[in-house]
Amino acid sequence: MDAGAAHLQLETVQELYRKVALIRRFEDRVYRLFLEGEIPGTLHQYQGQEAVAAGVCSTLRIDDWITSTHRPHGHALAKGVNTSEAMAELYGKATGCCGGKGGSMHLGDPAVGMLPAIAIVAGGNTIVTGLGLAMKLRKSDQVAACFFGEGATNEGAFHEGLNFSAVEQLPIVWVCENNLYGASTPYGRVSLVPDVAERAKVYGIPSQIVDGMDAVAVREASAAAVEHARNGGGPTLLECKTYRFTGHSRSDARGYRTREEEQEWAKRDPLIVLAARLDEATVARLEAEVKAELDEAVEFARNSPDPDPATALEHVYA
Amino acid sequence: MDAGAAHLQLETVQELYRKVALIRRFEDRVYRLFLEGEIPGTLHQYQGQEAVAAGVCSTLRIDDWITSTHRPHGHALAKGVNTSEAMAELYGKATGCCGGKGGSMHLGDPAVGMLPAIAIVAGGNTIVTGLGLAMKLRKSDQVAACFFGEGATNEGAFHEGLNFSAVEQLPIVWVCENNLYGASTPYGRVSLVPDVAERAKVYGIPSQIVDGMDAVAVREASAAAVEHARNGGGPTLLECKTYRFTGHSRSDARGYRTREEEQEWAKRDPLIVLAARLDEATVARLEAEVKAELDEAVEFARNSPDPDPATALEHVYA
Amino acid sequence: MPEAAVATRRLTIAEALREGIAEEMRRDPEVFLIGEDIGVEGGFGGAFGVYLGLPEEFGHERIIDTPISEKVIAGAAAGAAMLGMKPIADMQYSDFLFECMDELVNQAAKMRYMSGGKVSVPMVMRAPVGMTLRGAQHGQCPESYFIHVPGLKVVAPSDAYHAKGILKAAVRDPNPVLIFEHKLLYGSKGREAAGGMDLTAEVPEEDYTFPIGQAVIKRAGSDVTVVATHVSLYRALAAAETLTADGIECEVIDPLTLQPFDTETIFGSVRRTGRLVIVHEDTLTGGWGAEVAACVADECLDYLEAPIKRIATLDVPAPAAPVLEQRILPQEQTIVETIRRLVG
Amino acid sequence: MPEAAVATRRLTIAEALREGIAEEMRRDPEVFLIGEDIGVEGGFGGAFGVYLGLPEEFGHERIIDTPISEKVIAGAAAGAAMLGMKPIADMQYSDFLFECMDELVNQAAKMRYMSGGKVSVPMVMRAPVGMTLRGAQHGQCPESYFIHVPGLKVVAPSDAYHAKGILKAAVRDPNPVLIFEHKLLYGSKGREAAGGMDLTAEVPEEDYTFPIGQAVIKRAGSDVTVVATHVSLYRALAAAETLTADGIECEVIDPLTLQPFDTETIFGSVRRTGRLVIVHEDTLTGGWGAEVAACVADECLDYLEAPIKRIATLDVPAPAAPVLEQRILPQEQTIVETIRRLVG
Ligand SMILES: Cc1ncc(C[n+]2csc(CCOP(=O)(O)OP(=O)(O)O)c2C)c(N)n1
Ligand SMILES: Cc1ncc(C[n+]2csc(CCOP(=O)(O)OP(=O)(O)O)c2C)c(N)n1
Ligand SMILES: [Mg+2]
Ligand SMILES: [Mg+2]
Repeated sequence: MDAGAAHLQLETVQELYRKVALIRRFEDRVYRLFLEGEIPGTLHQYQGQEAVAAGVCSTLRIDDWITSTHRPHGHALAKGVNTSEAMAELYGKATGCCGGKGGSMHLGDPAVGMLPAIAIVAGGNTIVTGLGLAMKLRKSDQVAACFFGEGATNEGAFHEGLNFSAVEQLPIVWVCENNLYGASTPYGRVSLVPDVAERAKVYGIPSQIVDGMDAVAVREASAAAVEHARNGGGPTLLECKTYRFTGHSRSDARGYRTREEEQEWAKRDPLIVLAARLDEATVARLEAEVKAELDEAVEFARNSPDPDPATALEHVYA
Repeated sequence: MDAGAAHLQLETVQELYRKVALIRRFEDRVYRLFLEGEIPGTLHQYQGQEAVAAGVCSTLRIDDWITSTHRPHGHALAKGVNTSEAMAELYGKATGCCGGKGGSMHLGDPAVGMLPAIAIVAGGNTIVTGLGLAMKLRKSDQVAACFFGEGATNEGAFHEGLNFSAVEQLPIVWVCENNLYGASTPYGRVSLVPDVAERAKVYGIPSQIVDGMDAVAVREASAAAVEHARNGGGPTLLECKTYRFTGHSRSDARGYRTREEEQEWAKRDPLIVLAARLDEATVARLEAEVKAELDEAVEFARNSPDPDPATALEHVYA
Repeated sequence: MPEAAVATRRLTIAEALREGIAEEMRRDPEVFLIGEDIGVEGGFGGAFGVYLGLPEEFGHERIIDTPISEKVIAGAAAGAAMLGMKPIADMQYSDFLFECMDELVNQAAKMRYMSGGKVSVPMVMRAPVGMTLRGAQHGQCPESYFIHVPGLKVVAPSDAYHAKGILKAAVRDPNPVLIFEHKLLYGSKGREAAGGMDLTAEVPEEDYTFPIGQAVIKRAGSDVTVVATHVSLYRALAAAETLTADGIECEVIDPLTLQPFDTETIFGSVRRTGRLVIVHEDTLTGGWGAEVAACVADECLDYLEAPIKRIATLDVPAPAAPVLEQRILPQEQTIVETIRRLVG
Repeated sequence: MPEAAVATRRLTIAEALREGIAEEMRRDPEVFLIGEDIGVEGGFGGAFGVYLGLPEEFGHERIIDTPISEKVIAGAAAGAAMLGMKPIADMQYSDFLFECMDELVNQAAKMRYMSGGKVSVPMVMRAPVGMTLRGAQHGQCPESYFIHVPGLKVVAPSDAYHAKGILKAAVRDPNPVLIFEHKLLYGSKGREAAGGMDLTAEVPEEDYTFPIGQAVIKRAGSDVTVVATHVSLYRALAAAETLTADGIECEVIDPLTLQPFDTETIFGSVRRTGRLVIVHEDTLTGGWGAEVAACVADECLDYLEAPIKRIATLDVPAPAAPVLEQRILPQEQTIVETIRRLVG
């Protein structure tokens, strides 16, 4: 690798670290604020899986699109939803990215190429085919990425979406975040074939298993898949093996998995994996930047007004 | 093969011929009666595919169950629905197997192990898992067979049903009748992978491609799958390559396929394939039996009363 | 005004829809078609032939034949609409809408709201309804499920002029619109089954739209207001003719749009006539007639001189046998007798 | 008579349902449970903990944890029921029912009819409803869609006694029954959010069922009939208390079953009070309140002294922000004011 490439590479790792840290610290902060009663509703958090969102979204342009799930905070921050507006949305404030109407499970912002997240498991898997179809019909070189969990692969929507994307050769990157569990259910209990990547083959879709704890590995796999889609090569499925460090939702005692398993995965924390490629000073600087961004976001959210109740009646129809 | 086995084999072929002929002559007769205005509604006919229903059902007991599709006449006759009652049902008569309430697309009779056919494409593919589950929970040695077209394999229900049957190791035989078209649509346009059998593999379900024009071949494959299921071995998928000799429904001019293709398949007519294994006298005798059965069925249907209009209000609730 | 346009051609609904689709595709390159068996060469042009001839003009890129995957049809239409395209999706029979309820109810209908108004979903879904001796899974009229979904618009045109006009309005509408059409009203084939009425209507050559949300008074009258759609509308009109012999003048209204409902036209009529009869082929309980009755019972109670009557398909699945189907469908004779009792 | 039974225990709805399920599983080996995350070791016992402890008694054979496949949950339940088993299926949130509408509407509901009465479908589907700050796809009350499906029964219990009794009746019913329960009423957690009311009820130790199709007059009164379910029922009861200060006596009715609806109890009450207010958390247009209003406007018109009023969630998807959610929900204050205007 020549000096230029090495520099580029270093910048990329820094950028990835910054995103992963932003998501991690955001989620940890949000959890505290939720426990303290500042954030209403419920939470499905993303700690542990940050490398997937950060790696994939680092290969997308702002005019590329993503769909997301009930666990969307990481996808939103990675795709570039404004951190303060994301936080305000969790607070249910008027300044939130969805004006307080979406909430945690529907974070998103079309301005940066993210549909409000879809909280129906695999719900995004049919919608994304429409994004891909629009791109194809318009002969644009945009790409759509669809995030979904391994649990979603047992929904009919997974099947219909993949098959249609193959038949129409849509510019879609299917990103499965296989974190081993769907709510309390281990994937091994609901699928005899452990690798989701296998499932892509019967649609004629190329697939790849990726280390979902390593943002650089995710980025590399995603870059190739995005490039392939952008050039008219059709869909790819990436199965990112990952782990959520938290419960399924905020009230989950995680009795269905062992602390040992959790500790094993904790060793592969995406922050550790990336930090190993950076020096301490850089990490400290990036963390400080992230902290400042989050302080600002919480301030912004706190100081934002509630939505005017009258707006509850707006935006049903145009 | 010793003499006893040969005799058995011969009886089997005769029985298969009889069933295939019964279905073929039934369908041809029904078509004429429909054109003459005696039979109301619409028709999806089974000519050409008879070997599949006859072969599979010849391996099932009366207390085994099948689910069927919008194209159910052949399945019904093969499973043992009374020919006269099936005919009367097409006529919309009170003596029909569903009292006139089901009609062509919902033929069936639980007394012989056939649910009223389900005319929603792949609709049977989730329902059948419940049949299999009941058998498993009751520790009975019954088996359920689910008939569906290749077009149904692109529905979400196909996917959910197969996966669940694998995970629960249900006693189900999945019988795909791949007749190359779903209505006007060639399978090659809606699936990049031409063999449905391939699709079973990602669920961990064994599968096999079968000559769907040869009732003996279907019978052999089905016998093994049924045996496997009966012994607790779980589901199997049989992909029977076949062809419908008629249009999709009664008003189809078949402009989407060539006359040459039709002629090629006509050479492999399941009646011809079976007749080659029998002597002419036997064939003539079987055909005569079938004709008598059908004459009686038509007489029965014609002479049966219409349902009492008041019964329209019955059977919504128990 | 569309009514003033010179209109000498008579078209069937199928012809009018085809023309409307073609005009919108010419006008706006973002309009495209998606569904099962709609454009296959040598195929049917959709289950009721509405798309015949369109692939020749527009090619297969804008006429997308899908796998049998209703979730994808609705989901892809919704997704493409979210990026601003104008899909016209096709459901072969409206009974199959139950296979893509999530995409319609949870996604297409709610996306604008969930996004705080940032995302539009300008999609159209066409779905044929009505009993035609095909049994329980090919004869439903599921309009009423969808009037209950905030975010969706629901229309149900009954003649060629309004079918074309409202389809074109739907394509240009920034919201998801479901168009329910009755199988027996498409064209000449249905004529006989629908009672021999003329199913063509004058359709102008000029570009026009008919507004979503506007009812049409098909026949003025002073004694009773009758609200009906599709085949039931023609039955109501025939009943109205019959009743003139009794000296009863019916005001027959085609609501055309079921959501948002043109309550003003209905209220105005009921305030004049003092009586309301609603007729629909959808089953009775929880049908859209209940909503109309409830609104009138709230807003026009003091004007009512008689109970509000609903005539609908009886609360049973569609049977296959002709005598049974006839027994459960709302019949002209029932309309006549009900109105006689109301007014008498 | 259940009312006469010695009943000293107070249970939450979750506890009562759990007990009812266990009793039915003990009584009949053909009863089994099926759904997502219902029996996983170390798991949640279902999204609202109703199944906690059941695997210990009944094992995993009769408590089937499915993949995330709602079509299979509904389809397998329906299929097993067609062979005579008695499945109790679980939908984590009723919003997900839109993923299995075909299985419920086209298959389970119609199979008896299509078969000419030969096939029964004795399945139960439980589905939690209600807004709890989770946004558009986790807060719906979709009861009304299902009252429109001939062949389905729909119940919506609001307290532990009736929840257990009607669940047990549903398990023994030969028809498919959907049980809608409100998330805020399950137990202590919901108490605060539901306005601090006591959410336990006396539940006898003895085996009892409560009949499907029978409404309960929760509070007798002479001035106005109020029909409400779930949280809205408690709001209506609170409003009734408030209104006694105005000298207004409300008769508050819990219909309990939405299909088949106990119209006789409602008609009887309206004929006495002359006024009807319906309250539900489902959205207004096309909600089950419309059907009740329509029936009353047909059968009781001459008794009505005031317009029929419906108070419901406003016609919008569920928003996430607390102030917005509160804005659209039917509030006690609105009930009070509406009734004051009606009676005043
Ligand atoms: C259609 C549907 N079914 C069930 C649920 C409830 N639910 C929410 S998340 C979840 C588990 C999802 O698992 P997976 O897809 O692996 O995503 P993960 O939570 O692991 O990120 C379930 C069952 C839902 N939201 N939508
Ligand atoms: C859910 C659903 N979608 C569409 C249809 C309309 N339809 C009836 S048969 C058919 C083609 C089915 O093809 P296939 O499964 O291959 O069966 P075949 O007709 O070839 O026997 C279609 C699209 C339907 N009945 N149900
Ligand atoms: Mg997971
Ligand atoms: Mg086929």
